[in-house]
Amino acid sequence: MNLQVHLGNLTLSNPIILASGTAGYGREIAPYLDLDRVGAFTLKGLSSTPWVGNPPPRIHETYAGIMNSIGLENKGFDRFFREDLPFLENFQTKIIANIWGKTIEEYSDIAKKMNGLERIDAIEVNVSCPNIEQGGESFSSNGQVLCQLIQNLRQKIQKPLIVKLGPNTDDLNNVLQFMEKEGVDILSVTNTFPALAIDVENQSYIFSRKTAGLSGPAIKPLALKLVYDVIQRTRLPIIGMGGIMKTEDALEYFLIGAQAVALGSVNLIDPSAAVQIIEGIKTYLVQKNIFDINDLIGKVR
Amino acid sequence: MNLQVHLGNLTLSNPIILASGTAGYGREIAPYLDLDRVGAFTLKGLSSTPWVGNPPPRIHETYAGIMNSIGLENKGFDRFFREDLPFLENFQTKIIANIWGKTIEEYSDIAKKMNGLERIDAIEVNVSCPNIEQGGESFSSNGQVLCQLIQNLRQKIQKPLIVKLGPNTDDLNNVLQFMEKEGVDILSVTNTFPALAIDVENQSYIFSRKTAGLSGPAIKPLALKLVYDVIQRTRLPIIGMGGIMKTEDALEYFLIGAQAVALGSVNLIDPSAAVQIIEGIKTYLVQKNIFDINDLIGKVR
Amino acid sequence: MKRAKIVQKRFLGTSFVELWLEEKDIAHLASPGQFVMVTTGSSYDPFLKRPLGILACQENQFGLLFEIVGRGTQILSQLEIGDQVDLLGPLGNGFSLNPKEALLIGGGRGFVPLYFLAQIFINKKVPFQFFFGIRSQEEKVLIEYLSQLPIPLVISCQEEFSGFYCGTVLDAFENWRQQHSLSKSAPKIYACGPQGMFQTLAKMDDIIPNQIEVSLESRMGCGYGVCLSCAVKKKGLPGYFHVCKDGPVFRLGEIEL
Amino acid sequence: MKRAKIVQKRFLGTSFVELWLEEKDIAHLASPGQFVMVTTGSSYDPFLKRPLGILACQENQFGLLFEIVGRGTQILSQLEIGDQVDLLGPLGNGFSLNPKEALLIGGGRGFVPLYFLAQIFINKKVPFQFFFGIRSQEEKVLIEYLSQLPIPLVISCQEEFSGFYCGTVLDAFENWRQQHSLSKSAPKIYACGPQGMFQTLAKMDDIIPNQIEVSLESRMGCGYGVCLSCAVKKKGLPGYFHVCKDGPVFRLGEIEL
Ligand SMILES: Cc1cc2nc3c(=O)[nH]c(=O)nc-3n(C[C@H](O)[C@H](O)[C@H](O)COP(=O)(O)OP(=O)(O)OC[C@H]3O[C@@H](n4cnc5c(N)ncnc54)[C@H](O)[C@@H]3O)c2cc1C
Ligand SMILES: Cc1cc2nc3c(=O)[nH]c(=O)nc-3n(C[C@H](O)[C@H](O)[C@H](O)COP(=O)(O)OP(=O)(O)OC[C@H]3O[C@@H](n4cnc5c(N)ncnc54)[C@H](O)[C@@H]3O)c2cc1C
Ligand SMILES: Cc1cc2nc3c(=O)[nH]c(=O)nc-3n(C[C@H](O)[C@H](O)[C@H](O)COP(=O)(O)O)c2cc1C
Ligand SMILES: Cc1cc2nc3c(=O)[nH]c(=O)nc-3n(C[C@H](O)[C@H](O)[C@H](O)COP(=O)(O)O)c2cc1C
Ligand code: FES
Ligand code: FES
Repeated sequence: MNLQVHLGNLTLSNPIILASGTAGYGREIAPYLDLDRVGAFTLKGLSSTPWVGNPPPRIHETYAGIMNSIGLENKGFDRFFREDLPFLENFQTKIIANIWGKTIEEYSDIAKKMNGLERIDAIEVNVSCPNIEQGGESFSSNGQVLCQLIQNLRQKIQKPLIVKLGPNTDDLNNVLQFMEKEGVDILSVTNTFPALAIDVENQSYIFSRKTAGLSGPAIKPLALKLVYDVIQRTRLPIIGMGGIMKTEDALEYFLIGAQAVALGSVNLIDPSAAVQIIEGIKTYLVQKNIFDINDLIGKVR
Repeated sequence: MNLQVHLGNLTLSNPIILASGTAGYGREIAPYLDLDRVGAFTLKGLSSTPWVGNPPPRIHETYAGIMNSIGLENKGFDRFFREDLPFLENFQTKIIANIWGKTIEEYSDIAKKMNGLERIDAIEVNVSCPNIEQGGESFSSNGQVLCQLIQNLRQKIQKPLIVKLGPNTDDLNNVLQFMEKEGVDILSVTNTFPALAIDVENQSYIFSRKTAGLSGPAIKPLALKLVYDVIQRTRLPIIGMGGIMKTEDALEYFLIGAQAVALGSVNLIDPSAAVQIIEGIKTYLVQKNIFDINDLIGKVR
Repeated sequence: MKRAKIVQKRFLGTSFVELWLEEKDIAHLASPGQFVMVTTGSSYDPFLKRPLGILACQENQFGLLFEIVGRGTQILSQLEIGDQVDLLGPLGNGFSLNPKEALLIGGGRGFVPLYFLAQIFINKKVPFQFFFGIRSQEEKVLIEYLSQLPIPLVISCQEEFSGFYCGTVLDAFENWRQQHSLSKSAPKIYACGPQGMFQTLAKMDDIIPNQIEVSLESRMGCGYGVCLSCAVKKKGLPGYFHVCKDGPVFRLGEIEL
Repeated sequence: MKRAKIVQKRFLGTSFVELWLEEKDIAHLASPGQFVMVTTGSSYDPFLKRPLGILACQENQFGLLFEIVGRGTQILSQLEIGDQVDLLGPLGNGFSLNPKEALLIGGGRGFVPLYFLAQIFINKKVPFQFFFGIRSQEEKVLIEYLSQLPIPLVISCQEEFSGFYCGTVLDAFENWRQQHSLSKSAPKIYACGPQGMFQTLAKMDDIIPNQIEVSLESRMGCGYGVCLSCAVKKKGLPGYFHVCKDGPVFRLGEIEL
């Protein structure tokens, strides 16, 4: 049976990836999951310098979902380099660095640093981050700025470049065209959905920043639709994600054409979910008499 | 205690409305719920002539949500007039007619008919309908067409005019401005979210039209965000809806500024939910020492 | 909405469960072919209630018998005696109850409404024959279950195993028809089973689809007529019936399968 | 992930539940102050696991004791003996276990990790005093529960009712301090309770917040350090600790309340 997939020049031993922000920097989840079993492991989003993130509460449970407002807290490149990178040298699994910045310059900076690390196999750019030069709106809310950012990063990054889109990308068609032209290698779809929650007891917003990102099972049918929409408009390979809990959820993404999928929120409630899903996919392929997972990808047209 | 709310020139005895498509034409839900207890009752979407709707399956369960592809099946105005209107004469509750068409002309037609009925208190225009003159895209996916439609209908409708938006309204800011200028009375936000589901067993789309509309608890944090976004941009009164299951959900909508809320999917699993929610709101107001529900509306800024 | 307490529970094999619930109104009003919508719990995942046919009624109690096929029925199978469930019902239109003579044809879990019907016919002394087919030995428990009723049973199984006719229930029915000359006023046929069974039945010789009553399954949102989810195509006419309101019992001739 | 079977269950009054679960590893490894993340069922609504402190361990079993405050704990309270739950643990860093002398201060359900600690101290023959405060008579069941241990207890209740000191647990503690001259090597203080209790404690006279160990609650996504939800502000430093990894036991002086 073949589970190997090629996303442009990035080859994964199987198409199950751990999504950024839901598996730490590796050490935290390693006691529960053999990292070499997954196709790739995405690091929690890193910026060049440490970032403290948002005040609590940072998480709120909704019907079959969670809203998070972690605010991109991270230890910064240097501490990652010292504290976590050595641990990651023990594994063969592909490692994707997820990066962000508050300015194009900050993005460039972390991109260059990550690009220089041998252990990092690909770089995923989170573009759903507040752009302080544009008054705090997300980079993805302005197609032109987004294209600028991507062009800039492509020059700095020789490793496979993954752009991670959110649900409200401005001017999506043009941005997709631009990315193909500039040589972006892979797209990740999708980041969390902007959402709101009110504390009715205290008559206030739950989160200090009012809105927060919705993820988990609740969003699956919406994320799947988004991935589908993007697939219709580009030939770039896609890592699909959003609400995957079980084998069947992952299969839905493959069937509409995602070359790989990432697991996010499910890791919070079951750190070994990835292995069960990989095993579930094997069982399904056997049942359906399919030898190569690539024959499944995009089968539903 | 006062639960009466005024949405422009439409006055409701309480701010709980039954959403279109989830309570039939009244007779179906009446055995389970005293229609005079709710602030208003919205009829299943009607067109001028009968419409058969989509082939089955028409409903699919997702994590804490449902996708529906009813395809706007309805008996048409004439049968409604004969079979259901007489029954509705037995009630005092406000009745909102939900209307749609495949062309502006079809919309006009049903609008005029509904406008002529004394028992109908307001007319809600569902603009998330396929526009056959524009190749089947929804009316709300083209801001200009949408404005045209609204202008046309405003001329035909003397009753309070409600426009029901979906999550992907094109050019929202301009459309909102236009609606204020044209004298739209109320907005309903939101219709279902476009979503996708795959049958992994049969390797096919679940629905014959591929996509279908997601509703229910899963969408609540997204719908609340959408209502919030619209409230920031208009002074029109708003009927908020999306995923309301319990009193607390309704209160979230009031607190961010919705003047009324509508219950949709919850009616499917509990036809008397509205009464429990109304009672729950009363209890909450007593606890919080609030005499008038209007003092709650928009309290969280 | 009604609240009923589970007063009896029993597994039949590993994939069928019989539950008895206490709810006076349903127990007194229900008629064979009608169903209830049962919640799967207080969570919103799964969200919808599940339609289940009524198996029998006794005093203030009614029975359900279901197959565990997915998440909802799995959760229902974990209910215990003493637990309470929310439900709506009795819903839909049942079978006609006054034939001169009747033939009941049930496939798998489709025997549930026919079991109820058979009890009524026993009481009313309507002569009838019950054809019951199972796919495999695993469903043998259903045969044992059905054998509790003092009725003439013709059993078939699609897997070969001792004692029973080997084939589909319609094969068995056809076989029986050839051996018995039907009375002049041909007996009324009632059927419930998988889609394929209805399709084959409609095409059999000497069958008048409009005289056959069938009980359909379909995906349901509400079960009481508001959501229009449960569409089944009308035969020879534009548009759809709605299984929960117009059915679940239809004449075989009026629906497109 | 671990799977544990419920082997004992008991309601304390109407809003507290004691559960005993069989899971060898947790029972053998857990230390006072550590916690487990427990699923509320197989549904995704509610979605997250719930953090609960470990009450005690015995052979292959460990105990939990929780207050029913919302949906998750409501569901957990419905678990029955024989049911299985998925969980992660033992998680976090517990209390230091080798003081010369100790004072334990618990408010409401906050007594749980201290109960475990007290048992260890009894075994290790560490002298200690246990201060326990409840808000109202309804929590009296907890006093009875705690009285099972052969320990010196000072009880307080914010509602007046016979026999106990009337006031907060810190009032009772202050009162006791004034009556007893503390030994030269002042006893180590361990505390667990609501936020307000910690805030007051930090401001009391002759208290060195950095020598007090407190066990915090916070909203948790994962409980094992990946999601960064459980942030609590560092005192005098930029940034946050993470309760699940850096705690839940902290020195009172290092956190902003
Ligand atoms: C009027 C009526 C009466 C019924 N009476 C009985 C009964 O007495 N005993 C009994 O065992 N079952 C009965 N059923 C069927 C029963 O409702 C379904 O098996 C049940 O809803 C499945 O729920 P689930 O969550 O376990 O399965 P799901 O996880 O929802 O689905 C499991 C599988 O069944 C398919 N499926 C689900 N619902 C339906 C449906 N309504 N129609 C066709 N395919 C479906 C799904 O696609 C999937 O492949 C009846 C159905 C109707 C409409
Ligand atoms: C390390 C740790 C150990 C704990 N040990 C125990 C224990 O031994 N016994 C016990 O009874 N409880 C303990 N708790 C608290 C327990 O986790 C919560 O009471 C529980 O998660 C609430 O879940 P729910 O679904 O019932 O409530 P929800 O419906 O989630 O919430 C009910 C109310 O509590 C608030 N809330 C929810 N979670 C938290 C939280 N983590 N912190 C503050 N407020 C919250 C909500 O805003 C709401 O007002 C512990 C918490 C932590 C972090
Ligand atoms: C707690 C949490 C933290 C996250 N942090 C990041 C992050 O640092 N960078 C990023 O690109 N996405 C981040 N995400 C988004 C996830 O990677 C993923 O895109 C999203 O959660 C949707 O997938 P899911 O529904 O499976 O969780 C985070 C999500 C969660 C729940
Ligand atoms: C089965 C079903 C049928 C619906 N039919 C209509 C309709 O005819 N017209 C309309 O404007 N909205 C229709 N809706 C949308 C609802 O009125 C409501 O806007 C949406 O379901 C969101 O609310 P909810 O999450 O509470 O269900 C329908 C929704 C459902 C679930
Ligand atoms: S199931 Fe809703 S109308 Fe039949
Ligand atoms: S709860 Fe996830 S990091 Fe602490």
